[in-house]
Amino acid sequence: MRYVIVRDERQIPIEVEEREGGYSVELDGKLYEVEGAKVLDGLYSLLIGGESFEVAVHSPKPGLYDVHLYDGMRRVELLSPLEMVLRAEGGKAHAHGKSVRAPMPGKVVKVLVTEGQRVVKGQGVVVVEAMKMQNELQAPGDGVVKAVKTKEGDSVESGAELVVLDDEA
Amino acid sequence: MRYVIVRDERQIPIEVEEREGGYSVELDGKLYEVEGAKVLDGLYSLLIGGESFEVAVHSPKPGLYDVHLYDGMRRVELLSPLEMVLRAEGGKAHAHGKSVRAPMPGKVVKVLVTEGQRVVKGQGVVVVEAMKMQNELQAPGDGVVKAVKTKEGDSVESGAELVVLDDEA
Amino acid sequence: MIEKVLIANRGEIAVRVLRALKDMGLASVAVFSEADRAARHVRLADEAYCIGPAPSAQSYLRMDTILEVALRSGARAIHPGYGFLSENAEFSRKCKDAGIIFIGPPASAIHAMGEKTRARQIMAKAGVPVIPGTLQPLADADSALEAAKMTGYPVMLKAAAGGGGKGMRLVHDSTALPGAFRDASSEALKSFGDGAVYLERAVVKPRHIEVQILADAHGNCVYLGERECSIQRRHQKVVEEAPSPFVTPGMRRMMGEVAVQAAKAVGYVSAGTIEFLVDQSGEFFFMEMNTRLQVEHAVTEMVTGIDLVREQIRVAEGAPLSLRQEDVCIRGWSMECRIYAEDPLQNFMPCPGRIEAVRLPEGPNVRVDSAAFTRGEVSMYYDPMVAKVISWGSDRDACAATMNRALMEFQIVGTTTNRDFLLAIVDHPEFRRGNLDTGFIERHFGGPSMGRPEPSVAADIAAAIYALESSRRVGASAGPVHVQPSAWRRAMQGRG
Amino acid sequence: MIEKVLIANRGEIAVRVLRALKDMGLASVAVFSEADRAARHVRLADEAYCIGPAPSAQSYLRMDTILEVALRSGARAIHPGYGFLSENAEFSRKCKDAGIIFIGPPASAIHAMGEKTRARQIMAKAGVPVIPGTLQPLADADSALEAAKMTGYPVMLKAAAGGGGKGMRLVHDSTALPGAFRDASSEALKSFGDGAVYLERAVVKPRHIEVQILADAHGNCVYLGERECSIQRRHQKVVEEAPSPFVTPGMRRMMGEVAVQAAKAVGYVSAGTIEFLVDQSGEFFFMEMNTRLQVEHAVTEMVTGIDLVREQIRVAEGAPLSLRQEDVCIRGWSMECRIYAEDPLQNFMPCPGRIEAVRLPEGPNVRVDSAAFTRGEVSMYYDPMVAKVISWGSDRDACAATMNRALMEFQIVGTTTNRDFLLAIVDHPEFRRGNLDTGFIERHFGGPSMGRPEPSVAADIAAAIYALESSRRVGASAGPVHVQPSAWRRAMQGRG
Repeated sequence: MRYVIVRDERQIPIEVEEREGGYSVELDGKLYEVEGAKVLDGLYSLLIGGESFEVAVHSPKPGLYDVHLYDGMRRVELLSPLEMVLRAEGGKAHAHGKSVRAPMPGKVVKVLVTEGQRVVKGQGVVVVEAMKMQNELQAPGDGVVKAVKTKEGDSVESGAELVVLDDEA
Repeated sequence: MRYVIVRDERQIPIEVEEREGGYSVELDGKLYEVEGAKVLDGLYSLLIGGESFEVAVHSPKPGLYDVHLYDGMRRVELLSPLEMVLRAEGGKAHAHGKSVRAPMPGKVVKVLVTEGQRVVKGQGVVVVEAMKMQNELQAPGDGVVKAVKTKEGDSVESGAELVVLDDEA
Repeated sequence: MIEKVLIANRGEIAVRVLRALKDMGLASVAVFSEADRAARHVRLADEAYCIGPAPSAQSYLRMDTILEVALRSGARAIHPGYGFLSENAEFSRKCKDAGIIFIGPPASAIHAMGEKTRARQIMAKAGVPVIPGTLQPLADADSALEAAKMTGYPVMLKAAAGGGGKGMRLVHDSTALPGAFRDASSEALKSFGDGAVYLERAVVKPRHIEVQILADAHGNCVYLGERECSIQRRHQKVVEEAPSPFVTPGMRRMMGEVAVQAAKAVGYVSAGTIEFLVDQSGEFFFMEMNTRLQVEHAVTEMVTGIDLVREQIRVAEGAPLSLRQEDVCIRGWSMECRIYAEDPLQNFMPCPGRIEAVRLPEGPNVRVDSAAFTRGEVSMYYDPMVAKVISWGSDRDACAATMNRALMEFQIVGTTTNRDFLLAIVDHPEFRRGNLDTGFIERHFGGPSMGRPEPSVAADIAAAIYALESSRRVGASAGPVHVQPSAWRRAMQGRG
Repeated sequence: MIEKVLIANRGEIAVRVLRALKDMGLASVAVFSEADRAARHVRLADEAYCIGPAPSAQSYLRMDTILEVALRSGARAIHPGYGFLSENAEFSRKCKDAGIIFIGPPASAIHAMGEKTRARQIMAKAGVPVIPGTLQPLADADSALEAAKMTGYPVMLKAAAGGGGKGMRLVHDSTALPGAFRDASSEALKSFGDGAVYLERAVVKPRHIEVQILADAHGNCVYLGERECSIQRRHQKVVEEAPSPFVTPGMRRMMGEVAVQAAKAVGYVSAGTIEFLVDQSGEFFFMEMNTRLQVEHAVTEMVTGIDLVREQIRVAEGAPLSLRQEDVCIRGWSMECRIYAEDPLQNFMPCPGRIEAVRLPEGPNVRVDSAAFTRGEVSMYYDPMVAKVISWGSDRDACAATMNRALMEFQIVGTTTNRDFLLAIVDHPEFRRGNLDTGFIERHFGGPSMGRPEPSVAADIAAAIYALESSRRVGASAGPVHVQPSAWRRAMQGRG
């Protein structure tokens, strides 16, 4: 099965084939023989050239995989050919209008931008309070504020769209 | 739903009805209001009149439930009406012929009885070795050895019938 | 004699207190909000009662409801843990009035230490060194400028009623002071309903070092050594250790004796902590006293062998301390890392939600105090701390190495945690050298967020294998799916 | 300098050694049989290689295969754990020949202590008290009768090559001796391929107390206090503790010095244990020396703060001991319970099979060394011990109470364990009083099996609820299914 790993704007091809005792994996042109054992759902023991890895994998959403290794968690964006297509279409829309969404349920304590305002990537646009902590949501990229869909004091659900940005055409 | 708990030859009726926030349980004529919360499959938090119980339940085979409490594990034999019927039929056969089976895979190191021999409940009939330990299998009740289906040196699977006993009619 | 104790708390501290009760053979009563019906502390207790909806104000802060449960269940005493009602003088008083033992200091001591400027006045009178500054809340920006002239810059503005860094401002010169004063005051008003702000000299590159004390109702008071708590983020402790790599035996005795002096000045009883700000020369100043058990109390237990909760309960019964100062001896080293459900890659945003799986570290010299469990919720209503990982070693290096091992074994799947951030701190050469101050994290992990980890071939491969499996719907099966009879032969290849 | 170590073992001890390596910053190589592909020690190691099929003789006992893996992976040293190759002089020698450091004593010391009668001769010469008996294997039943006249009854027949109780017989009078001799000899032949049997005076109501020693290659040797191991079933240790409630400081010093004497008599290096049989008067006799790490080494670590595996590795590198005798101090008390997959209600029958779920105890003063995991297998090919639960307390009562708490929290679902049996032992009044001897279990838990537990209303109700749920096929859903908004109101009822 062929997949693509998306990392830093790059697309890295990865192909995995099951074989007796494990998998043959070709990653970015390099071949790996992997002895794999499943401990339980999402928990694997991998032996790659004798090196031992315990990996716990969880997919928070399609195409995203949180891979927990002893030395740290890696968030891997890995897409099947089908997901690539969907992503490409979604991508267009996305490219023409980024929006800032609430990453968790909470209360809007401050709106830092107004419609028409120019913002740069990483600039704070809204401050949301949850779990007794204030968190500044930042602009995903440069652009102009197209719409502000919230106000101070609002209680917002996770994923709620708060501010809509427009790329500078 | 009505069940019967079989304990020491006794049959204890137990009826459980789900209700908002938990269950109403009538056990042996006594009524219990139970606040129940499921933590995950087989793991429950029960509040019975304010008393808190954490219980892990596992069913090794139909009608048998291993219930793990902090203070110890209880093996509860609990049957639905259907299972009662099945058991009743099986029971007859059972009553007329007990047999000693291998509780685990292992090697028969000694056969302690011969056909026709009279045995009493708890008497050793076969010694099986597994995990570097020898274990004496005992007669489930008084009776006469009807058939010996194994010999020293045999490797036996879990559940294999080793000795058949006959009740003294 | 106390035979049954109600724990007026939740989370890891409720679990930790429950374990102490079991170790003492005492019966336990838990209280829980509707969000905590399936929580660990509910399941571990002998009895458990729901006291209201999820928001703390409607459950864990409801004094009367909690007292009613205590009376109805026949609990003779209440342990408040930390946070919630633990430093609430009114609750301590209400317990007394209801004939229930509050496992903590008398209301008077809580009150005396509760308001910072008052506390500083009392300490100054008692001869405890305090940071030069105004002992009174400042009337306005001008009086702030006045005071700053006296203390000298840089100065720190602090909310009188505050805590946790809210209403605090560091000011380097007089031009910035008026604006900072207004900000601090309004933030204080917003956070604590009290805009009072005071000012003191800011100690440069300070260490946060605190002393654990234990006092009984008979006038006995001992110190159990110090804890180094300089590793902080936004004034929140992240990594703590005992002893402090900075403190010499002589300094330990001095700080300890001053801490006892401070406790006695307010007629303190039970376990308490005196927090000091320590400058690079070793001069130390009283900051505040926490009149309760600390989150980080475990590191003191690890090096002294003393169970602080057990001592709290004994003392609350009126028993004299079971030990004298000369019985206290420090063995080895201990560290604590606080695991928070927050995302270091996204400005440490809290990550409430469902925990899919938890694996806690085990083995020698590791202790975990936690209330996290597989399929448990990290609720948005409460503190996002999900576990405390505590390590011990015969010396500081061994202790840090064991903490590294423990963090590596620690795993929470489903919600993001700061585990990797903690790992980076513990492995940082400056941390290993013991070069700590409250600016450590900002200096070495500059900026709000932490850098993305290096990609890992194993991780990429694992993701692909997982994706492949999911696409085949084999998710349900469990147990090893691949065991290779030929593997050992393969292992034997190339022996030539 | 050792930088990479191969662990020639499996199960909890392989995991425990792995953790020590991580704590020391050393690389680790695991070996595994096909049955252990998904085992904890494989997953925790930096490298792992399969060395053969499940049966030990084809995997964990294959010296050459293991040495090949060591050489190929570049491991400078091998830690044998306990069991398997740990007391195999030939393997120790083979390692040396291959230029690999065997983390344990020299072959000569293993050899000297390996054969019991030889060991007793050496010890007797060295002035170590031994039980009166034949130092030579007995030719026949008649010479046994001769010898018994000399030692006096009761006498114990023992297999010369034996261990773990195989080939042992207690004989009370001369009439029973000949038959017992034949049984013991044939059992010895069957178990060890050597029918040699010797005889000694049986000590009545003996305690099994052993002394931990640590020796380096420079002639330094210290004792780390004793372990009380009298709680045994079929000569298998079940519960151990340190220190022994029977041993006074004076006796501790005497036993310790004798132990050091014994170790030096065979040029011992590394960690080792001298087992003594102690009679009710306090007189102690050398039984045997275990030239390896013991299963129960953890309780010594808990009270001394010394990591025995770390010391083993340091010493194997040729380093001198990091401590002198006067540095060794015992703090508090520690106990260990061995969790076996066996059914106390069915004559302690081993229970191999799939573990559905594991929950290990946590919190203060509890340590667990285990290789068990959810969905793991208890293999019929290996020892049925699945975990060691270790507790610490400031005194023996506190330690026992914490062990009770830890066992209560310990849970393995799917396969039966002896947990409840251990709980019954730890809670037994005679155990709490410290009245221990090797007959404890037989005396207080007479007969092979243990009594059935009292029925529990909660258990009956839980079974019914589980049955109801299963019948409804809601099994798949997870998380709290019932949370009652009205519960807190209900909790408030009857306040009058």
